[in-house]
Amino acid sequence: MNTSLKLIVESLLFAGSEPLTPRQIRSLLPGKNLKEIKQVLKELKNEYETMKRSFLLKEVAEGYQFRSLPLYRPYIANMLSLTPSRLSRAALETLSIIAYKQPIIKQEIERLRGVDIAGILRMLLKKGLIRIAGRKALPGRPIIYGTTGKFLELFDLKNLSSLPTLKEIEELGDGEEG
Amino acid sequence: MNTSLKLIVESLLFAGSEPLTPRQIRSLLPGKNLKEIKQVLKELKNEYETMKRSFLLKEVAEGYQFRSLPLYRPYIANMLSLTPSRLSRAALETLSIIAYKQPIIKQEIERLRGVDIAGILRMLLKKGLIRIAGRKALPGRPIIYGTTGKFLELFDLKNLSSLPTLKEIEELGDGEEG
Amino acid sequence: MTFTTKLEVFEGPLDLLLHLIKINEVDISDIPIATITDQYLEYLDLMRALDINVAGDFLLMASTLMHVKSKMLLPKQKDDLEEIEDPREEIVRSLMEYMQLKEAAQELASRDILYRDVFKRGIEIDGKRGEKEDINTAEVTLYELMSAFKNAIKKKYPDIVLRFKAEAWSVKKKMVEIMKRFKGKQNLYLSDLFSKMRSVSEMIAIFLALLELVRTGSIKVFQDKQGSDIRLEALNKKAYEWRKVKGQRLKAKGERKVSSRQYAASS
Repeated sequence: MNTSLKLIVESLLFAGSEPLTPRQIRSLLPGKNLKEIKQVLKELKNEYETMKRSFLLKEVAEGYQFRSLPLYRPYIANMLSLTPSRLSRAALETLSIIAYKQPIIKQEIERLRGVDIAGILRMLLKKGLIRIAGRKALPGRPIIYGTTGKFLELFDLKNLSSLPTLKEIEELGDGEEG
Repeated sequence: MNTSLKLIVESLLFAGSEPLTPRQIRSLLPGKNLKEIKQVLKELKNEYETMKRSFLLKEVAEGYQFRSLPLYRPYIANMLSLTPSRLSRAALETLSIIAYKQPIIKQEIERLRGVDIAGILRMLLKKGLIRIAGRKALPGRPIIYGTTGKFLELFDLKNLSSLPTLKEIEELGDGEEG
Repeated sequence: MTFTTKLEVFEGPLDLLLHLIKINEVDISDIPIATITDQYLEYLDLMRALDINVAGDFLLMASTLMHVKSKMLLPKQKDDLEEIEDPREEIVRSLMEYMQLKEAAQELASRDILYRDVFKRGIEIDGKRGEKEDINTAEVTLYELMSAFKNAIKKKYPDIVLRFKAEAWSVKKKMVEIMKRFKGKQNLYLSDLFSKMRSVSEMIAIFLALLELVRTGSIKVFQDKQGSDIRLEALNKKAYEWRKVKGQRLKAKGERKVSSRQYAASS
């Protein structure tokens, strides 16, 4: 009986991200009283101490939370720092304009997006998603941008001609089916 | 020695929430080889099975991930106040056609289902469950669709070949409805 | 109103066919096509009577069923009896395939689905997660790139309507087109109308146009011999020579029912 309560509480701690207080847990389990819950939390805490895993059930901020042991911090920190970089919506929009309209000059992208994009261009260049593809025979010889092989790789494209056309985008319909 | 590698790997799996492939783990642990990592992953998986906790280490989407047992669903769902976005029957049918017949073009899916599916494809693309996997060498170069890693993750599949085999249909009326 | 609760909603024509086969308790490899076709058409009528929109896919299957039914009535040649393919074969094959995939779908639905049955570790925040608006490059999809482009264009040119046309083919235009093809002749054959490679939606539009023309008495359909091509005869060509079909909503419901019946009766 208590075993099952213990595992229920454990599952909540497992799936939640914030520390859970006994009160919060009780509110999720009608019919259980605070004493029982505090009891199984203590049991759980002891069990994990005995098991000697890479994490423990810790009492923090009035509640309980699974936390990894400090010993493993460097590995975890390394993993978190390597989590893939992110693109902002603005960057993705700029990238899509370059993909669809290349070869294209900065002024033309800015005309389409209506904002200054120097910073975004620099970031996309740095990430290796776009490249300088030459200069246009116009006054001032503006730089022409295009996408890179890494761009194709990121979007799992064989080549640029496999990029779906606007018409195909439309033909996908407008379904908001559940 | 291996105990410590095992616990390092465990700490990574426990601290992250996405499935980690043996390759990803190796890239975080210089000096370790793939075989060792696969070995400790198997050991960990077995250990958690034996320990009978509220969660297990599962093989999904080509990697490993800690997941709660279905038994605890009501409590966790309640805590996260999740209203699971359910896939409609039409969406699920379309998705399974893509899963089993991929790479597949829209016309073929429509032939199999007997109905127009444009809106559904868009929704599945939006949810990241299917992807545009290229174009077919046919007139008009139609777009090919396939499933994603997220599809595998969502449906608790190790990889595409672990999809249950299609049953031979011989007789109708054996209660396949429901 | 109690009626509507009894009316099952079917995902498509194959779903409906399967249901009919099931309630009739017939063998899928030996479908009594006449019975099933009649019930199928009755069901479509019922849907219309209840104001349920009958999608083109259902009508296309209706025409296939009627075609198979007419073929079944054709006397078989004795000498090459072995070689004659059962006209039902194609329907049976698609039904079997459909059943198989339907079952696969059910099996998928019964798995331990993430966020429904099982859960992963809660994500610890500590500012490690980027803004919600940002997209993880590991997960960015081609679809998102496409959508981004569409958004960008839309922002700049809100007037460019990137419309999602539900109906690529206008039934009215097809009616005019069909009538135009009668120019200089009295008869046309059904196979002429479908001779070119066409999309399913266009074929449906042509088919609906045909039904509408029969209904309005502009053409009549004949079948000279069982199993032969359907012959179309223009009765009211003039009307289409000077009048661009205008306004005149295509009325469904009862009237449409009559037209499909006429077609059935004459085939």
